[in-house]
Amino acid sequence: MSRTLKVRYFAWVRERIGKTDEDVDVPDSVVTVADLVTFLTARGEEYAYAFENPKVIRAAIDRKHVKPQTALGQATEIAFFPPMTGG
Amino acid sequence: MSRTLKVRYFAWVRERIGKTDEDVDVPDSVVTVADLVTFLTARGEEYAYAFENPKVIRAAIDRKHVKPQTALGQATEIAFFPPMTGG
Amino acid sequence: MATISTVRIQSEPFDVAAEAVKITRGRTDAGAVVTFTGICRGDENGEPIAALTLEHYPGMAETEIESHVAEAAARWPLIGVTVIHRYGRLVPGEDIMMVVTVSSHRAAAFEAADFLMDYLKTRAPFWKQVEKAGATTWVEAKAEDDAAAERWTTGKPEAAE
Amino acid sequence: MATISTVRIQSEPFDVAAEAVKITRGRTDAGAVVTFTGICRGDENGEPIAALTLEHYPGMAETEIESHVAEAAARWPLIGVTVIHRYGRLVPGEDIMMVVTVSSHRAAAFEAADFLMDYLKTRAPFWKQVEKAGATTWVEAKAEDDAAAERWTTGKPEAAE
Repeated sequence: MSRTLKVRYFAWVRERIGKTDEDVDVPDSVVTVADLVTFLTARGEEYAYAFENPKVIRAAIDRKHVKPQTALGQATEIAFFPPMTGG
Repeated sequence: MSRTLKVRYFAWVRERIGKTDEDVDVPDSVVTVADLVTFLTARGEEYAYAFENPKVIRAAIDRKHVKPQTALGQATEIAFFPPMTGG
Repeated sequence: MATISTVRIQSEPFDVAAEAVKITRGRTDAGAVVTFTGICRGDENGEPIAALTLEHYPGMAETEIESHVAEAAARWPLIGVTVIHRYGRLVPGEDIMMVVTVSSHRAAAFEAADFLMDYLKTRAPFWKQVEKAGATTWVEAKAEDDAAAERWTTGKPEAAE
Repeated sequence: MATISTVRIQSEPFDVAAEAVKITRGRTDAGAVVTFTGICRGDENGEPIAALTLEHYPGMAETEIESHVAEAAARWPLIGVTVIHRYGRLVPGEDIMMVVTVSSHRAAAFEAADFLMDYLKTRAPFWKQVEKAGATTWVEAKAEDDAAAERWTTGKPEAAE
């Protein structure tokens, strides 16, 4: 079983992965945000590079900040990005 | 012996005295700012009214704030006014 | 007090004076208007900057800034607040962002602007890229700015009590 | 740092945005512009105001404000400061005075503007007359404003160290 999640990337996470966003088939074994990072990391070198230091990666589900241990739940969109720096 | 001093009035001191400024012949017995207030107070009711509460009167000699005990010295201009209130 | 609040994220330049007038026009309860404009500087730590590129998360950025504007409006008696933040490539001398706060009294306008500025310059949902001598690098979050922003996390300001 | 400073006392209206541009135009070291505009309100303690009349001591007022501007420039690293204060009769909604501070960083611009505002609104060499319901009264110095101004008399601000 799996479902499709829209995943968006910003700043250097976007640059390293080489995409602004993509639809990802996420297996049911992926429960939390941290699980998704692990799952994505296994997809290829560009993902491994983007997520090489998970501590500095921030995530938002449906445009709200979430923690690594947050469950994906009914999310339709998840975004990964570095800490925000302001204007 | 006396000398002439330009005396200026502002705000309600000006209103009570009814003049913006005047040249006053000041006798040599008037040494300090406080002496001048006493001297002016004796000139008439309007002066007595303006200076009825000397504590709230502020003075400047040649455009610098001075205290009641300051000597008039070589002053050419002295001003009396209420405490400043800002804009 | 109902606060007139506006948040916009745009690539186009803005007119801070016109934004202030939109709040104050035709009313006589506004006694204090504070504006802050953040400008792209031509150097950083002594090194010349060619440009700054700001990226944001459309939809999320507006919502986040709006929630901080709502917090300012709850803390201080404000007549109006406007925040405009630009994105895209900006060269030195160009405006980056602005805050306008309008209140009856100066303390509320000042403190609310300071609070919003600290947030916008440190934790607002933007990522900044700097072009220097041909190389382009992402700006990292500054600890110094975070400390300024943290002043606001404890207690309530006097003006709100 | 040489600070561009301007002090004007005038009866005519001013244009705060134009004054800010006079400082920042053509330079790329300005990162933060703070403006404060004080506006004549339509009421005081719930009573409607018809007008405010400001009187000053020509010559002395400019010198006093200039000395406070010089103090701000000594305390904070400012690129420019402009203070304009109006005199004469002003009706509700009209601008009374303005401060613009420009610096490389926001803390200096903010703190210097706050410092100058506290001075200008409390101890600047002006006397204020209020017209209410036909009666005209002189405004007395406020203890509350004095307390705000006194914040600046002890120690040096962080930004100056």
